[in-house]
Amino acid sequence: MAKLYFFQAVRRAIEVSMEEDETVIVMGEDVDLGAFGVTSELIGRFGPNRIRKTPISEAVFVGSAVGAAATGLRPFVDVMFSSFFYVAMDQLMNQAARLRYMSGGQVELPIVYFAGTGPSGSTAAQHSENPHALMMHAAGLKVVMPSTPADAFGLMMASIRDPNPVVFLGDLSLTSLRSEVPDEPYEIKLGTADVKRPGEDVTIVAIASTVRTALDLATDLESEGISVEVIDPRTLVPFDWNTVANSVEKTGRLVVADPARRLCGAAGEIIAGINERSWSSLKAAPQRVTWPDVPVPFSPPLEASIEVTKADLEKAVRATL
Amino acid sequence: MAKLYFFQAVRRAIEVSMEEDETVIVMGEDVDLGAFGVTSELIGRFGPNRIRKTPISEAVFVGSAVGAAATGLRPFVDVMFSSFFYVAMDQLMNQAARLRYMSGGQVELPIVYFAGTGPSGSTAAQHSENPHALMMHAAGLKVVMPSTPADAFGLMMASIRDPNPVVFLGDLSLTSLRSEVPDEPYEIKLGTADVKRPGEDVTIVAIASTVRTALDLATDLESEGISVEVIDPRTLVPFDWNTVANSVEKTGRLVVADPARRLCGAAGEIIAGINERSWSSLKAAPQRVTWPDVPVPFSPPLEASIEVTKADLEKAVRATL
Amino acid sequence: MIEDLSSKTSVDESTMLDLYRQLVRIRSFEEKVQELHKLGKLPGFVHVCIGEEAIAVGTCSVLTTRDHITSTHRGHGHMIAKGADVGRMYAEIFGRVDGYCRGKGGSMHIIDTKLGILGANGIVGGGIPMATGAGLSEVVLGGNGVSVCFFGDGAANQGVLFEALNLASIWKLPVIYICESNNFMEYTPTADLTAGHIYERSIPFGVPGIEVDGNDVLAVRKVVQEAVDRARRGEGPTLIEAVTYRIADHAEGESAFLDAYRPDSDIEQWRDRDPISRFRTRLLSDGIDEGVLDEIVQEERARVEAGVEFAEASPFPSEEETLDHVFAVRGA
Amino acid sequence: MIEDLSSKTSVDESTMLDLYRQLVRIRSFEEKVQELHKLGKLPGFVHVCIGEEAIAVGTCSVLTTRDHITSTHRGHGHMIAKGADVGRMYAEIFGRVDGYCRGKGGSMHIIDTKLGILGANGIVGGGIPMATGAGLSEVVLGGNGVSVCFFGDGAANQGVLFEALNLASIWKLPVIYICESNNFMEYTPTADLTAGHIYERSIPFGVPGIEVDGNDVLAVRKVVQEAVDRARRGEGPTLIEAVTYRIADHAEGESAFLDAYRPDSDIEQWRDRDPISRFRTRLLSDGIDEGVLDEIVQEERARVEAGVEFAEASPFPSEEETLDHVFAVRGA
Ligand SMILES: Cc1ncc(C[n+]2csc(CCOP(=O)(O)OP(=O)(O)O)c2C)c(N)n1
Ligand SMILES: Cc1ncc(C[n+]2csc(CCOP(=O)(O)OP(=O)(O)O)c2C)c(N)n1
Ligand SMILES: [Mg+2]
Ligand SMILES: [Mg+2]
Repeated sequence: MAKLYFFQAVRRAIEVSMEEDETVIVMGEDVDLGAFGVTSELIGRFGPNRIRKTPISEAVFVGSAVGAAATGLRPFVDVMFSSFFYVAMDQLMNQAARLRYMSGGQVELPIVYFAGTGPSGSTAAQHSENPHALMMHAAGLKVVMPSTPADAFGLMMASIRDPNPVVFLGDLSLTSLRSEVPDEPYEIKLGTADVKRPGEDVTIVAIASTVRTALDLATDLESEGISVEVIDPRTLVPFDWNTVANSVEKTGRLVVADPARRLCGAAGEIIAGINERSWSSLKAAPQRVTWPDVPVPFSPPLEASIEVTKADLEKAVRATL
Repeated sequence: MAKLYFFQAVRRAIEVSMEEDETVIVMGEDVDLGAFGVTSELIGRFGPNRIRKTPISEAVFVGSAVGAAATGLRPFVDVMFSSFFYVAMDQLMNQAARLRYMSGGQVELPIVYFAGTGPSGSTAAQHSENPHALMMHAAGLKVVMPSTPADAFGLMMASIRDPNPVVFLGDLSLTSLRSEVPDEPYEIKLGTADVKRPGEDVTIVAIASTVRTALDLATDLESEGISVEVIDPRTLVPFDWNTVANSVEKTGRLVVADPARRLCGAAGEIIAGINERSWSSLKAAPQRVTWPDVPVPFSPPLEASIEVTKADLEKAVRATL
Repeated sequence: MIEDLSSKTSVDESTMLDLYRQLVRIRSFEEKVQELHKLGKLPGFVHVCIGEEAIAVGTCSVLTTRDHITSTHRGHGHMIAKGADVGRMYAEIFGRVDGYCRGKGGSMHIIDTKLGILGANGIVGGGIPMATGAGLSEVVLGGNGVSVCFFGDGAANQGVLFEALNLASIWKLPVIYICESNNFMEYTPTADLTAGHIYERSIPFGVPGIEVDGNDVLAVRKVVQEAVDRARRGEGPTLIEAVTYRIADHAEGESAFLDAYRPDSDIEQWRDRDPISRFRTRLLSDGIDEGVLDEIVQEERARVEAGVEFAEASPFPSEEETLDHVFAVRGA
Repeated sequence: MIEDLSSKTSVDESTMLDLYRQLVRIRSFEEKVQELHKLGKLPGFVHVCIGEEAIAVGTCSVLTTRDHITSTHRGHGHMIAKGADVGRMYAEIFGRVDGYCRGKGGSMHIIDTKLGILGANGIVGGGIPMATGAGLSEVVLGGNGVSVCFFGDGAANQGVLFEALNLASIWKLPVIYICESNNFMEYTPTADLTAGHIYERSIPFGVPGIEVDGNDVLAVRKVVQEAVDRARRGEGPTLIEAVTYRIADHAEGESAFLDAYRPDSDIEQWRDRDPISRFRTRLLSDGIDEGVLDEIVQEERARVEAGVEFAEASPFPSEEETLDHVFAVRGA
């Protein structure tokens, strides 16, 4: 078992997938290097026919993946920063997410749209989006957003093998996270949440980088005798409602941490969904901890101020007790 | 007081605004006619300098409005069908919604992005979106979605006068709705909900076309002695939380009707927001009535099956009682 | 002036008759669509290609089912020319379960992957990247197929076309971009809002740009054949502007809410250049018996009638299908 | 071969010295940025324009503050040439409250509407529509200003450029599209993924496409002046490809995680064509005293030092500002 950085784990899953399936190709800007290293050096191994550097033309390469996938390839598309999805949004929302449905189920579209996502140190408003809520609302896109290298590996394996367009968002604040990843290839089924820490008193559903924050907090609160269960949904579409509902039915308390804006975000969705499923178990108002509804500011203290912090999360947990 | 169709009321507001302010211009495809008549015949009156027919190039004309607004114009941009926003999404999300914030408040961007929205009779998956949730999540866009001709007029007046980008969505299922609009120009402040019908037992927050459905249901239920309050938020950003929270604190019961997909939609948001504000008043689990999470199908019975019906709404209301 | 290629083209008689049959099939199909629309039988938007059939037919006559096409909102002709069954097409347009997409797509979204039809498209320009991607598959997988991207003159102002021309050029993709230059984008003459000539727009990318008489089925066939040959030889993409005219309304039923936006004389003038009558005249002057042609017309009209019957007999999909087909199930 | 325009250009001495001063100011600014980045003092991404200064300076030397520009992620030079104060620029890059955007934008988003700077842009190609819209304002309001859109050679493959060329052509917008053709898009030679010549891409739209030596400040000034004159006369847009070379890294600090992706010899070769030394040589050969030039260099270096001091003395914005500036308040 080797320790891998988060994006190294992603890279390894791509490499393994390219070995096992010749139809897997990589497209994107500078993918010989790979903005976050997820495709670096693959070109030496798989050659320029399968590792395709694209011009800066997101709409056409995001859309080409649809045509390519419908005709025999399994494209892994590196969109680089998730903010750039907007440039290709028609191709993602009106085409990739629609073609199978509109065709009455004729086509499979095995595509992974990968991007680094979220603030990564004052990259400002056009390089810091966390657009997963938009993708969740689309209908037709699976959405994956892991929190550990081991999950990233297993989920990327499953994403590449999935017959549908999968938006795989790699939280850039996990870049420096390094932890063990089993040597033998494995996959993690899309739609399975992971209880990162079992607990009895409060359920925290935490997305991507906020999982670590939640785990930290859980450790802190343990000493006070507050037992926190931390659930990482890992995939947002499909969403593992059962695991979350079961937990809330046990704890009666729900806090959702989401590194994204609030209005119509994933946190609100999870709360509304649990309201529907587990209302009678709820002992207190579910809380959400998110960014405020602002673009991501550049200045370091301002950028820091929008983040989901342990203190915010603690306040939310206490509000449920 | 004349009776106007929904889109006639929109048109009148544009006409009045163009008269009162020379910097108001219209841009879009075939705007001499106007897909839904909102700009029809204005070209005869205001000429081709102010009524600008564009090529089919959504990205550039949506984005040009930003540059034009920053330099002295107040563009009214007709995007035609709201599905087409995706084609211009970078310009909307990364530019229009960001420029003011990124500039530290230097610019005002008085732009109205108008589109017809929602299913309008088997127009299928690429002409039937209701993308308001995405716009709500953006931060930097105001979002207006009225339910009556009179509201449409007053809100369009306010939208054109607003110093910010406003996405104004005209629900196409209101096309045949015709009702009284006061003759004298007036505006309705963005961010003010309207209690369309006062009631005591249950609050229905209904968006756009679902307002009529909710009012119908309220009439039906009256005979049973169930008193329903129907609130139309009218603008989704800014959202009039007070009016909704006050109502829920009175009724203790909340149902949200939203003609849009469920996951990360406006309905979930309103429920999460009211949970936060009025938890202790809630006597039952808030319910939402939305489309299922599917693209909009073409076939008439399938298209009908996704809609928010009175029966769905009634079921939800009864679930809260 | 566009060169007269038709006179220079020799094609064997059975192919000639097949081209005629295809033209007539599409025309009959579309006229029936108009009729059905007037009767209020068709849901949603319907755009017919009357007067533009030669482009679909000439193009698809040099393709095999292994080759792919993407199409537009005005796509019936492309589908039929690519081999689609008129009955299943009507069923789709009616929203019935025997339609190509089980009624989920409708007129603007007919898809049949088995025939290489990757889909009509409701987004103007939306299919351009998809066609480009189908070309990419050929290159990566070492296939010999080509991909044909039909788009309108209005779509020629969507940026994605230029991105595609660049990408197809540098990757030498076997894609033929065919602009159906029918003078209009909705209710506006394309030339009013379109700088220069569309067929020249590929030149800076090193992609041949060719103008052809889109109402001459043999001329279209010839230039597309050349482009397909180039593509199959690995020499990359071609842009073809096929000049035609939209005789029909933009969308059926538009006159209910629109005043006339073009002189009737324009329409009449183009009726004189109707691709089907022109081709018929050519066939007759080639010595083909009028009876043979009339029989084709009868057969195709009958086919269309039978198609409508098939469609009307088909049920709507059951409501449960609304929830199907969002995602494919792995291994299913 | 690009024509040598510089020798044909005559400009008065004070303008010449001003051009030199601007060039030196930008270079000094950027070298300082590199230094500050190495010291770990700069948050976020920083892209400098060393070696490309002549394009910004030549262009902005013929503009007034009434004219607008849009810029790119590599925009410091454009801002300075358009009149931005180096102190407020550093403050922005440091994320301080005295920055042009109160620290909210940073290096990739410097904006000053009073100077006609509509903004740098973090989205490659993102500013192209905005510049086009500023041109539209001139036409609609009957102004006499022009709008200049700087973009990179990598951005020349974004579809929105072509949409803009078409729109600006049909509406005769006073927009000058200036491509800083610096050979690279990030770590890839642009030519590897770009078909044909960028400056020719406007030709099909009837928009003049001009290639110019981007390392020759007088040549740039001359062709931009001509384009601006045409624009002010109502004759519409121009595309200019200013050929230069990115001497600097794509982004500061990249060598920490990247191997070399270009031969040092290329960089050396282009250093020999450095726009500032070339212009200095020209000034000296025109008989300008070396001491005058040295004094300019001293002054500009001092300005930069003072700018950094100003910036470092400026506080960060208070946390409450995070919530400000999402929406403008009407009548405020
Ligand atoms: C992105 C987008 N913008 C606008 C429309 C509305 N629309 C439908 S067809 C059409 C005109 C298309 O013109 P052209 O491409 O020439 O095709 P034609 O109808 O002439 O065959 C327009 C503007 C659309 N469907 N998609
Ligand atoms: C839409 C978009 N795609 C990709 C990027 C990432 N990116 C930043 S700079 C750059 C290269 C731009 O090249 P060019 O336009 O030539 O400008 P240069 O850096 O050479 O000045 C890329 C790909 C981006 N910022 N925006
Ligand atoms: Mg057309
Ligand atoms: Mg470059």
